[in-house]
Amino acid sequence: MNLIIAVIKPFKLEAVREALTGLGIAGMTVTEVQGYGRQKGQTEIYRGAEYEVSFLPKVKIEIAVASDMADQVIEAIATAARTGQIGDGKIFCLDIGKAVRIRTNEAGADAL
Amino acid sequence: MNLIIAVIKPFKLEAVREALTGLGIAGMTVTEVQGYGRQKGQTEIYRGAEYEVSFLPKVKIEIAVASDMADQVIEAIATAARTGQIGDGKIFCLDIGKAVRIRTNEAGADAL
Amino acid sequence: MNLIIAVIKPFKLEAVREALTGLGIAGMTVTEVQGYGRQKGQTEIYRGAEYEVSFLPKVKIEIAVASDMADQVIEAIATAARTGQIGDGKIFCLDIGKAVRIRTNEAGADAL
Amino acid sequence: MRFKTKMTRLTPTVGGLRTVQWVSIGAVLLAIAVVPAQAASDAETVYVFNTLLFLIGGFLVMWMAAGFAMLEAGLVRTKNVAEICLKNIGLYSIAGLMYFILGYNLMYGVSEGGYIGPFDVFWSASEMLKTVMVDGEEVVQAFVLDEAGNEVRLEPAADGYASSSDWFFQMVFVATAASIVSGTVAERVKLFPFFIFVVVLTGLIYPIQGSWEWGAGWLDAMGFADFAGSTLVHSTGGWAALAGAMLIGPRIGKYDGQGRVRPMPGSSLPLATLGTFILWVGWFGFNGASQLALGSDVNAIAVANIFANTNMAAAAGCIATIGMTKVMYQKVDLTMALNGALAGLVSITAEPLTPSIGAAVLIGAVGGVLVVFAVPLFDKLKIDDVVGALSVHLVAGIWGTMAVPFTNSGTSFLTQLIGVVSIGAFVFVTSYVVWMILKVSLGIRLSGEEEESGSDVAELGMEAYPEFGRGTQKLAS
Amino acid sequence: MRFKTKMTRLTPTVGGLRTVQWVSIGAVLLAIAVVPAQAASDAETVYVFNTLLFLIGGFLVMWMAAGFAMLEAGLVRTKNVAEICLKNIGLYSIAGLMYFILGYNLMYGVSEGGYIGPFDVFWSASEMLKTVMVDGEEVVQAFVLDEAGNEVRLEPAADGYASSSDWFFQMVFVATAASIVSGTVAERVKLFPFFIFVVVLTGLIYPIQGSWEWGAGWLDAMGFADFAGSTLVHSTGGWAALAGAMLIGPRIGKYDGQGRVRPMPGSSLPLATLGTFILWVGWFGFNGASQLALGSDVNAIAVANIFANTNMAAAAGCIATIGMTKVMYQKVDLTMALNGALAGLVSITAEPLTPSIGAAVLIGAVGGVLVVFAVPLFDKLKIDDVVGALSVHLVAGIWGTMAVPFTNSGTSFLTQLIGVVSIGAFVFVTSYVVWMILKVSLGIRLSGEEEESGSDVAELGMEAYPEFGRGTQKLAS
Amino acid sequence: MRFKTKMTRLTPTVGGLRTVQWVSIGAVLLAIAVVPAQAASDAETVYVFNTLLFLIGGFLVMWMAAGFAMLEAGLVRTKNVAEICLKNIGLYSIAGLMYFILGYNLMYGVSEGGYIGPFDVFWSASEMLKTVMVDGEEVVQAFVLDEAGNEVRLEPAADGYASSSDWFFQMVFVATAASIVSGTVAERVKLFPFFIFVVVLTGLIYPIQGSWEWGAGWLDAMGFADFAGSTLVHSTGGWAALAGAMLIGPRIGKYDGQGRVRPMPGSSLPLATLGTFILWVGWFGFNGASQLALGSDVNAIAVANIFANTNMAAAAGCIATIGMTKVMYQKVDLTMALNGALAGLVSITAEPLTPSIGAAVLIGAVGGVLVVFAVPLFDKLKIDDVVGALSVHLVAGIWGTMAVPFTNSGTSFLTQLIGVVSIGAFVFVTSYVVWMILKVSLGIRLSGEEEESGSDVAELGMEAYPEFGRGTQKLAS
Ligand SMILES: Nc1ncnc2c1ncn2[C@@H]1O[C@H](COP(=O)(O)OP(=O)(O)O)[C@@H](O)[C@H]1O
Ligand SMILES: Nc1ncnc2c1ncn2[C@@H]1O[C@H](COP(=O)(O)OP(=O)(O)O)[C@@H](O)[C@H]1O
Ligand SMILES: Nc1ncnc2c1ncn2[C@@H]1O[C@H](COP(=O)(O)OP(=O)(O)O)[C@@H](O)[C@H]1O
Repeated sequence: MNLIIAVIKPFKLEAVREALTGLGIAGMTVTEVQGYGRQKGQTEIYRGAEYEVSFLPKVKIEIAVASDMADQVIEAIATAARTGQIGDGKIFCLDIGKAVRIRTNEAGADAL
Repeated sequence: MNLIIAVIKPFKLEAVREALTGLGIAGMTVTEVQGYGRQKGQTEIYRGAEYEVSFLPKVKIEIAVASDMADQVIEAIATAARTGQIGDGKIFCLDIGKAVRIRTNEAGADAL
Repeated sequence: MNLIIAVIKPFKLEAVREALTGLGIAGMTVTEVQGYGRQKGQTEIYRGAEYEVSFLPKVKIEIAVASDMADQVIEAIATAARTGQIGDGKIFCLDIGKAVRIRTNEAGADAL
Repeated sequence: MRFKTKMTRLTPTVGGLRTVQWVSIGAVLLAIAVVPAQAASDAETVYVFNTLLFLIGGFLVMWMAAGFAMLEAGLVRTKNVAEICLKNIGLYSIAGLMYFILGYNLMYGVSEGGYIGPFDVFWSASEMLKTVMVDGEEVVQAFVLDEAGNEVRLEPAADGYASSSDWFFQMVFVATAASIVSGTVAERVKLFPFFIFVVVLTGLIYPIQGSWEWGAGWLDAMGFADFAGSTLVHSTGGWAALAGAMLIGPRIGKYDGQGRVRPMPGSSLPLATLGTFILWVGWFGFNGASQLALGSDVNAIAVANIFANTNMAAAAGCIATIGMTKVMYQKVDLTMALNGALAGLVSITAEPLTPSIGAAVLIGAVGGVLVVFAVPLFDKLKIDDVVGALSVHLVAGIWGTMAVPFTNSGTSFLTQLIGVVSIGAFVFVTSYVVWMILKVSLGIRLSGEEEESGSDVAELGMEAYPEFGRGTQKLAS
Repeated sequence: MRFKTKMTRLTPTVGGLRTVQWVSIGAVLLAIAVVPAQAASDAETVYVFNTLLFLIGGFLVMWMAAGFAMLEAGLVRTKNVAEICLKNIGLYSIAGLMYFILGYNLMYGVSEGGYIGPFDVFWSASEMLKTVMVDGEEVVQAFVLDEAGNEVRLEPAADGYASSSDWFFQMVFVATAASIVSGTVAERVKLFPFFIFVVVLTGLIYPIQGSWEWGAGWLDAMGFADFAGSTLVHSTGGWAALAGAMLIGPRIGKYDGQGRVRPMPGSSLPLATLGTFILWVGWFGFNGASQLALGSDVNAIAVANIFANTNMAAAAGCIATIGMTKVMYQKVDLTMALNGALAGLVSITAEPLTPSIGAAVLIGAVGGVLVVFAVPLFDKLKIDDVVGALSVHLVAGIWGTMAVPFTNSGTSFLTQLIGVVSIGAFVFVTSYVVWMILKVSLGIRLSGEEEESGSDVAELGMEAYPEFGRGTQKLAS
Repeated sequence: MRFKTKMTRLTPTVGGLRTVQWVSIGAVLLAIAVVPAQAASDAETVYVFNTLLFLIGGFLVMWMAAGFAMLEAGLVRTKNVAEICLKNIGLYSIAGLMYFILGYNLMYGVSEGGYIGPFDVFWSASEMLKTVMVDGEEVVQAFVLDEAGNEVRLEPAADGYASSSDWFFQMVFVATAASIVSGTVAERVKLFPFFIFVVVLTGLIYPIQGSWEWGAGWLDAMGFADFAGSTLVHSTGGWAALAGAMLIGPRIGKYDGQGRVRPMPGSSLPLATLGTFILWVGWFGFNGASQLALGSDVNAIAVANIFANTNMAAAAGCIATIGMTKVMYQKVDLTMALNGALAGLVSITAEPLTPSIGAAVLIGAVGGVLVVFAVPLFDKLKIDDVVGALSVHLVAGIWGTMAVPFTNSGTSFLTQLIGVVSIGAFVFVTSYVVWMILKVSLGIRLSGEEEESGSDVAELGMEAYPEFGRGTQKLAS
């Protein structure tokens, strides 16, 4: 199993969710995060003092998938989240040693 | 060492924390997240237009534990967080390569 | 590649960001979290009833780095985030199987 | 009651201050009557002043509805904020409609010394504005019906104020009583059963007990004094809330197995602070316009004294609470300080005219101190009062009413006690019965699941702050 | 119009209630004239009362600017909250300046029965305060210019009120109309083009149409009745907003490919609730002081009746909407309830004096019901109205104006229709032209990217709630 | 000062506008005296009007306390919001208590032309209400003590207004001065030392300097003019705040090693906007009721002119700031626009009566422009003023006071300067001493750790928005 972590632009969340549902992915967990990267934050002004806002709002999606689905999922996320503009985000894929569904105690791929 | 990631119902946080303290787990990190899964979100209405709220509030707990504790911890979380109702959440277990306690620079299991 | 997860005191975020920029780290993702650990939360009072606030505000930083950079990065974070007081936080290092830059579809170390 | 002058003379009760002799002035009619031989135009001026006092007081008290809404929105948890907003604007609306349909006639139609007024539906103004020809010109004049049922031209001297201004002013008071209830039973009560309770409270319970005193019923005849409603409005709301809280039970998780209190901090303390300030400013109308007359030096002085006393009782209540919580907990509890200011206001409401400023300060300070002890006490009794309305309105309301004889020698502790007890018993029992009927019929409490997901989603299908974090939309931007 | 008494007699229209005969009183001058033989001092008292009514009404209506700001801040998304705050305080300021520079003279300088007033710049008060010697003592007296241009001592009897008080009161009305526009085109309109539109609206469009009725122009001559501005203020704002909304288009993502509506819930429902309460309390000034006179029994009664009717129409609008949404959606929509209360207020604004309370309840309730249907209707037409201002101010404004003849028999449906249509056409067309010119010149809409990141960052370079989560600073400490 | 008529005649100073001749009217007593031969009842009417003006003005200024609370709550960071709310409600309460205990007597008991008043404790109303027998009926009448100490019946003509109404009105002004201080030293000052400073400020410093002008002391004798308190209230608050800010130092991290400013954006701009609107509406009471009399055509005109001027100065300040920030930063700074409106209000406060509207616009606009430059200037001086109170109240207060001679020819720049400097010096030095004593005794600043975790947790043990994210409870459900 893999844990796929994707950091995307917030307004792409819905498109990504739809793409994943299309692949039969039934679940995911979403976190509001702040991203720092090549995309420069805006300059804000507060009471006559300018300052750089270096962090930009992003959304992080975590999806546990069976390993054979991983590439497909990464592909689908990348396609749905892409605007081609700087700041589109990243996808990371990690290994999961064990997964459990709390409700039923099912483990492994059945838990997803 | 393992990183145990659990997504649970928010109101179960306190029960899980107590269960873990019972096991001698001294630390954890909690994030407010939105979950999408089998549990359907509610239909909300806003000014005459209905819409599906597909994401539900969940809490994500991350706990780094020595590998020999992992199963015990997973078990404890699952038990404490279970309501038997749909949407109880998931537990994932990942490998940690290295851990450091910032204050002391202790590494490995001592860092936890 | 590694995913470095650091939980630090919120007001150390800027120092850590600067330290990492100094190492040439171009990106990171930051999440506001609540931490539970040795550092005791404060006692709060609400309408005559005292209660323990066991969770304290922390910031979680996630940085994907090429494996050869990992130790350097961990070192830099630990140094920048250290106050020597209890509650300084932890750093965990995980393996990343695959990384993708959404904008360009670059994979691996190029994606970072 | 509000329509006759209390003919009592006070002896100063607070030593050390430069004291003055006060006399409680409750009414306009006599005050007008005694002004020596005024020309018609002067009576008209007084008439306009009195009307204006009601209108200014009325919009200030109406504004208190916003204060209750903000106070309660700030003190409930996020998941119940939208519903408490709806409850507050809804109950204010219902209170007005019920007072129009039934309440006012029931309250002010009671016979002197009586127990219950007539069930006449639909209040209407007593004046008619008509166009008549005067010296060949069309002129608008006001007419009223005389006792024989004939239309006669309104003589302002004989009347006092525009009837609608009085109605408006009395109406906004009813809503205050209902607002108190919503704060106590918040976060778990079902919306429509709550609204039904408000219908009964504002259409029947409030007007009936109100008629006993302000309607010149039996309590007034007995000499009971409650200038602006420590008992008639605030305790009444409190008793109705208490009955509800007892029947509905505490919120899930509020008291744990070992009887410990688990605090459930409110969503927004600045909103709660704003609500308190709104209530404070509205209270100048609440107490000040309860003088019911403005158009003479005596009444102007009285209203001015009431303003000063009202303010200082609140200030003293606030400071007393700040000091008490600092001493007791080493920290100052903002929510208690807010409740303390309100308790000061409730305390002075039974008699804001006769106390010297120094006495007002003492009365308000005691009110503030009482709150600090009452809040944990109700928790000990496992009566879960979300916003502290019982401590503020019921406890301080009783205190304020019982404190009247300290500064108003025309009153007695016994009569005050009779008033407090009889109104308390009536309101508590009737409210209990109504809540009970609602409980066994429609049910008054949300299901556990609904309560846990929050009344906003359960009852309104919406959230008070629907955006996640800093504004990521659940649906694409 | 506001300066002459309507000499019409009404027949009661709402059966079942104890009805009274009402006559609409629009004015002070005649009312003063008819009081039999008053001494100078009495006229001065009346003068002071009238001035005071304008000042109290004026600050209450000014306060409505805060209400619009909070309502709109609560109903836009977080990323646009700071900018809507700026827009609201800015437009209120601009409205005052433009009304001073051009508007008031244009509106009240029109010739009787005329179509357009003079373009005289800079209004100024008509009274001069001067120090003169009387019996060897310096005394301040008020002077005015007589028709020959000579300074003569002010005779309060002949004047009615301080000219600045009237100016102040009329000025705050202009801002209301402009506030309505900002709510509809929120979240996507560019800041400075919007401000330019406000300049034209408040300096030209509003005063010209206003002169037709309140300036005693042709609509007034025809017998059109709009007591406090259902059409002149609220629909006018609505038409200007409609033109803007049509030209600017809906927000990105509001309507999807299949024409479905994607709700974009506002950032804070307690703020929206607060805004509604502020508007409600301000409305007592809006309608009450539109009586324009206070200093007699007849006027005091009229103002009091207006207060009562205004409140009850709002209450009925609110309850009607609560009931309707519960029936239609099984859940109660708080934002609709707020809009319903406001619709009740707008509905009664065209005629808050002649209805009995029962009639006011019905008029307000219909207004509330209309909102429940109008909101989805505008969505069906893909007119994206962020805060529901079209449903509340335009739709209920038309309803209220058309409902006048039900209770004021001196008016006719036809004349009311002529007024509604002519003002609607004028305001819509001129607004459309102005918006169009702005669109092709400066552009009126933020770029897609700016809209997506939010107008706060795009226009102000700041955020309404700049802290992430519970207060971690983006910059250290 | 406020008790005698300024007998000065003004020459119009703003060309291009239709100017009128104005005379500053500061007082009621003389104004009443000069009305030719009035009947007793008329004097009573005037008495009621004057009292009513104080009461309306008083509750409006009281409401400003809520405005300061919301403005400051919006401009501090989340972790300090609850404490700033507590400070604001606490200081308002303290101000009232101290003014009752000491302040009023100290301020208005000063001998004519004097420097310091008597330290008489406990103010009390001068009228006594008593029941007497008139023609066999009990009647309430008002009595006062004559010079020989005998009780005589109150003659309204000889008095002017109910003493409590004046007391109430003066009292709410004191709180304003104290509110200013809390905004500047926010986020780092310790709670109880701050409260102790407020005690001294409101009980001693404010009343002593106030006595010099409004108490008819030496500055008044010299001809200094400050109608409603640009210097006496606003600059006084500003100087006290400046002394505090200098001694307490900037917040941790506000200025970095290289002297750069690190912005610390406030928690909620809509709350700050609300606060500004509240202050704006309250200011009508602040300036309008400072006319101190209403019951004549002259006074009614004066109050009306003040309302109009007050509004337009604020509008101009706001628009000027919007324009300036757009030009200087390409973006419009909402917090500056809010400060700009307030600066316009402060600027016009020294003389809201004599300017024409055009002049008021200019005075307010200059105030707004000053703020845009003053805010970064204080930052350059490393004086950390969290909410901009120094720029708004001190800088614009000085400007407003110095601008009086432009429109009020009875004043001179030199005298104005003497007033500004002497009050400034007195307040700054005494405040500095008090802050210093507090610093070396109790300490005035939170520890670094407390400041970093926030004053809410440090001082109150609670959080303003205690829920994490969208409302997950820290404790179960
Ligand atoms: N090394 C990294 N580790 C973790 N997250 C990263 C890293 N680099 C970038 N990110 C995340 O990805 C987002 C987008 O990255 P950025 O460099 O701005 O543009 P792009 O996606 O076009 O490369 C950042 O805002 C940040 O949240
Ligand atoms: N594949 C997944 N990857 C990551 N998180 C998931 C996944 N599936 C579910 N979740 C998380 O678990 C929560 C509960 O899942 P759900 O399918 O609703 O019910 P259950 O836990 O009973 O299976 C979801 O709200 C989501 O946060
Ligand atoms: N086992 C753990 N797993 C995950 N996060 C942890 C763990 N232990 C501690 N943390 C995180 O690190 C933070 C600091 O830990 P704490 O024990 O308080 O102090 P220290 O860092 O000095 O050891 C905690 O608030 C929590 O967020």
